[in-house]
Amino acid sequence: MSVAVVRFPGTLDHVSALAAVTGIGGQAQYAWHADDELPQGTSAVLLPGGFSYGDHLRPGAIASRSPIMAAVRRHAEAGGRVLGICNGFQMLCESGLLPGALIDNDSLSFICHQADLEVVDDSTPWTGDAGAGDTLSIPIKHHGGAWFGDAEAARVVLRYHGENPNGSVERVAGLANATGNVMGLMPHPEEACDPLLGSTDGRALVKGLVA
Amino acid sequence: MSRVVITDMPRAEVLDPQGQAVERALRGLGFDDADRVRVGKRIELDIDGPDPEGAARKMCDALLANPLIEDFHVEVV
Amino acid sequence: MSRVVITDMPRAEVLDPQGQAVERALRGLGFDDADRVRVGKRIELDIDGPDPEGAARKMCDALLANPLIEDFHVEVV
Amino acid sequence: MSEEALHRQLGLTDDEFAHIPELLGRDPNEPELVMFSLMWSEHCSYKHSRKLLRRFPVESDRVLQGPGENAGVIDIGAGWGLSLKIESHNHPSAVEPFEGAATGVGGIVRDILAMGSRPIALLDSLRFGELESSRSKHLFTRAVEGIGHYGNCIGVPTVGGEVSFDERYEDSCLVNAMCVGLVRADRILRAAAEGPGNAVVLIGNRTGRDGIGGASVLASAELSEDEDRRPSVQVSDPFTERKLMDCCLEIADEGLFVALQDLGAAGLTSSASEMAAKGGVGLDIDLDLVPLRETGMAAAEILVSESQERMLGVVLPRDVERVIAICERWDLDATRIGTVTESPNLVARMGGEAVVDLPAGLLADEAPLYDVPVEPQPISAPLGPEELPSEPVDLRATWLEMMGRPNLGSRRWIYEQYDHLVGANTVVRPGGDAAVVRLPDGIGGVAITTDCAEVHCELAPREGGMATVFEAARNLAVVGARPLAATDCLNFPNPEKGPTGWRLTEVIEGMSQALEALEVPVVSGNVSLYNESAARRIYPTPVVGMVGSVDPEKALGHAFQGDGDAVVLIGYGPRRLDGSEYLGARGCPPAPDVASEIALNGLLVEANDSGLLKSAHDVAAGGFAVALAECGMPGDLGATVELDTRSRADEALFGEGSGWVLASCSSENLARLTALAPPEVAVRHVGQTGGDQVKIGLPASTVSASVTELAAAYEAAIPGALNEH
Ligand SMILES: Nc1ncnc2c1ncn2[C@@H]1O[C@H](COP(=O)(O)OP(=O)(O)O)[C@@H](O)[C@H]1O
Ligand SMILES: [Mg+2]
Repeated sequence: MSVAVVRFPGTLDHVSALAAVTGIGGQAQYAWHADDELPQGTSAVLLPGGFSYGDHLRPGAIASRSPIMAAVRRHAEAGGRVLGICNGFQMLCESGLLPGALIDNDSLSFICHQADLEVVDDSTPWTGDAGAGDTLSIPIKHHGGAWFGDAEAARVVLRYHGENPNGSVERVAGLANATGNVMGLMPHPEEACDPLLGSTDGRALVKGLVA
Repeated sequence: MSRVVITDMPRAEVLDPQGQAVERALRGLGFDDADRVRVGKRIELDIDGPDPEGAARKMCDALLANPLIEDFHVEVV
Repeated sequence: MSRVVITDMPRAEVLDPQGQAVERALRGLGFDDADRVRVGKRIELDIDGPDPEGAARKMCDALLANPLIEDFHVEVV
Repeated sequence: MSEEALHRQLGLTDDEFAHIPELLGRDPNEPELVMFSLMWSEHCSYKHSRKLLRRFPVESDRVLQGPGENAGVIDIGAGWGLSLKIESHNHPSAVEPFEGAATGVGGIVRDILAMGSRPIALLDSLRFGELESSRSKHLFTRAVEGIGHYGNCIGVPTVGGEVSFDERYEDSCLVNAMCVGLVRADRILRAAAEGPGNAVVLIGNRTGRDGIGGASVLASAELSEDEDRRPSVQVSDPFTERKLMDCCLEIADEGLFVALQDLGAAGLTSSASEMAAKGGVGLDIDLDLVPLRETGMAAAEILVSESQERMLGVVLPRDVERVIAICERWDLDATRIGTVTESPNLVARMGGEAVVDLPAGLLADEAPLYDVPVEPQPISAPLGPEELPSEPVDLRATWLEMMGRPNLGSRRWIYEQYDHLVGANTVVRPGGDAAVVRLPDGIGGVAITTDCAEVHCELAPREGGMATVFEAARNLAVVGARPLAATDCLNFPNPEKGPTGWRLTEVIEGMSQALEALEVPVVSGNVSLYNESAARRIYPTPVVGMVGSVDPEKALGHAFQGDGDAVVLIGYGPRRLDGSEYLGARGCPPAPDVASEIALNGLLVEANDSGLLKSAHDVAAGGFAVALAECGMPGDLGATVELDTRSRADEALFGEGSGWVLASCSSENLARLTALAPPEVAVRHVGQTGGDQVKIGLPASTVSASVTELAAAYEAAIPGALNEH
């Protein structure tokens, strides 16, 4: 039973993502984009952040067509859990596993700062003990993080609290598929798992992979 | 072998932050007569084979365009 | 009022990392016949006035194109 | 085109040109002449500064690698080394700020990578003209975007830096980038080629006509309008750089590199000749094997192309296949282009013929060295009372105006465009003094800063050099760190003209004295000369990057932590308006005092180790009033302080001195903190934290502003300057 942390060329956050999983007592191992299968014993999949393929064409576009993503799709369709963080979220939208698309921030600038996220839907496995209306403090760091799509039809799990940092429709920060087993978000929970870094609110999301 | 041009523009209902920013910047520079600016992509490539246009369409479907947010157009030059 | 299309491509001698990445990705998806991929920008806008082409060129010089690394082309449609 | 004309066009003097046949025993052919011109350029040979750089202290028992390699390495214990290096990319950034700054980051990262180190942090030190100028606005915004683009995309956090704006940089902006990396002390890689018969492998991007003669020729002459000098611009490719990092570190992990070197200025010419010269061997390279992006490239073009994102490795013949396989796994081109040879010659072949064949050492080590004119210049005197402007009537308005100056206001607009968190190790984030990055395996943390007191260096170069070093050390001390090593980037005008040569010498002397006192060795550095135009000469700008060790659990921030803590002013010496941000580059700022600086830093680190401090922040540009506001704003906490002073009010509020720090501690710890103070340093309890106002009581008046309005001015400083036309 272990979380597969998938690496693509240009993936940046695999080390911190893996550490976040092991930090809450989970097991994790890397998977490689060019492989056709997830590693033996994979119980959940984490698509970490970064600039896979340099964000060329559209962020996540090239990675979402990698061989490993067919295996991720099979895993998701069989009900397995998948968490996409930042670039991983972009891949999930590009591959159609989550609805909508992520376009450039309305500022057209990269933004990096701590953000407050409001829990909108507390019924997925991804927000732990937090209830609807609670806020989580988790950093955001992205250039193309504005979610575009039909927010009414989507299962929105997290919304930016206060000012909209990037122009996302309905301030969407993260959402799940209808069955709740696939979750994507632009903020970086793996960087909010250690009190030394200022917040441990990210653990709830990481726990969704091992619960 | 043919040179193929694929244009890929944000769909009308999609926010186009880049287009908006360019429009604002142009106005700021005194180009008050610029309006409805959209910024998209232009991809040029050589395609070898009997049906370059068909091949290009397949590439768009497989990778180059995201139909949720972009309209694409293929032209063989 | 005219609709003007500006195309802005990386200059031939300049590295085009995006084109390079797209080319590799297309090959990876089995499109072996794609070659010499370049990715640039396409800007569409309305220009009001007697000389839309001239105005567009001015906009390119002032803002839209970076002549050090890009070649641009203006067309009134 | 005559040969004569060619060598001059290439930037060689007649004397230098005449010296080549003496060394070579024959006339150089054309590609060789091009190679000499680049390798003997200021940028590659340091011909006007090399002698002066010998002054820097470079030794300590912690130095694993001093100056002379791609980066320096310092022992940080537990079997690990920390690599560091700073470098300028000033001229390319002036031509195309986005790509120039981005490729500057790429270049410094490859220097760290060449040591076999994993890059863990980036910093940027920037200087531009005033933001009223639209050109400076453009250069600044695009350079910041370029730095962010590159650093963000390669996943190395940009954790700090500095920026200031002054008319002196209007024509010659400065873009310096620093990188810090981590390497196992027994796995440090070096550039010296070894082992005749070993293979030379080129890894990374294909070679095009990028920046031919660019960085080196361009960076060695004053920037003119001369279009011909403009190289074809290098476009940054951070995606390839990230693959290069992952791939080279994987190869290094398997122990497959005999030597490694990045391709920077002068491309293959400099990397090959330096690798050969350092190893006392030769390299035989077949240019037909170099993967090209363009057709019809001449031998000289291939040899000097500055295409980015390339590394040159030496590997054992039996490992070549394995190395290439690892590169393929990373979608990177890797090609065996040559062989290490016994002879000391660098040989380049094309079409089977040797088009270049000359001793590598002539290129790498035999450039002529020059002395710079060092005619001593008078140093300005401190301003007398009659030379100062009259005191402002409304001190509060002046304070708020100062808070909103681009030189003093918040840098948030910059660092929020940089991913300063990637890697999940940034313990002290940008916005205060030094950044603190946690190291892996529980081996501690590193504090990193860049600093420069350029106005001080202009007014009194020796003291300015000292002040620069001490400011860097103090920025480490306020986060609780002990300094370990320094790297420096000497940005100066033309050393052959005016007082620059003397200033360069004096600045280096001052820096060296301070470094010696701190026992901090310089392990790497870079020099950028000729930063002047017909109209303007930059200030002497010797940017110092310094690293220190700190327990990340104890790292201190600059922000006040709660109500009712004691506010303490710690330091020595006067604070004056001379050379301050308030007054400008006039007069003579107070000189640092070596013993007091050491005592101050010692006190801060000791007090923090003993858990006595809640926050600390150095009093730098803008003086006491600006520093106090900076401590209050992050936690939205006011303070009430009294300054018992005989100075005029504006001097007490905005005067700048050398060693002053604003700290806070619980009232219970105040007595212990005071008792720790050595005789050289005063510890003054000046007030308490709390409330929503920052109130400064002076003998004759009280100045007060709310944290909210101070923050509004502070946060609007850069965005405001950029938006107004
Ligand atoms: N160009 C920059 N890039 C990144 N961070 C910066 C830059 N300029 C300033 N900073 C950060 O902003 C903070 C304040 O900068 P500065 O006022 O220059 O500090 P100091 O007075 O300590 O030298 C520091 O954390 C610094 O690292
Ligand atoms: Mg400071």
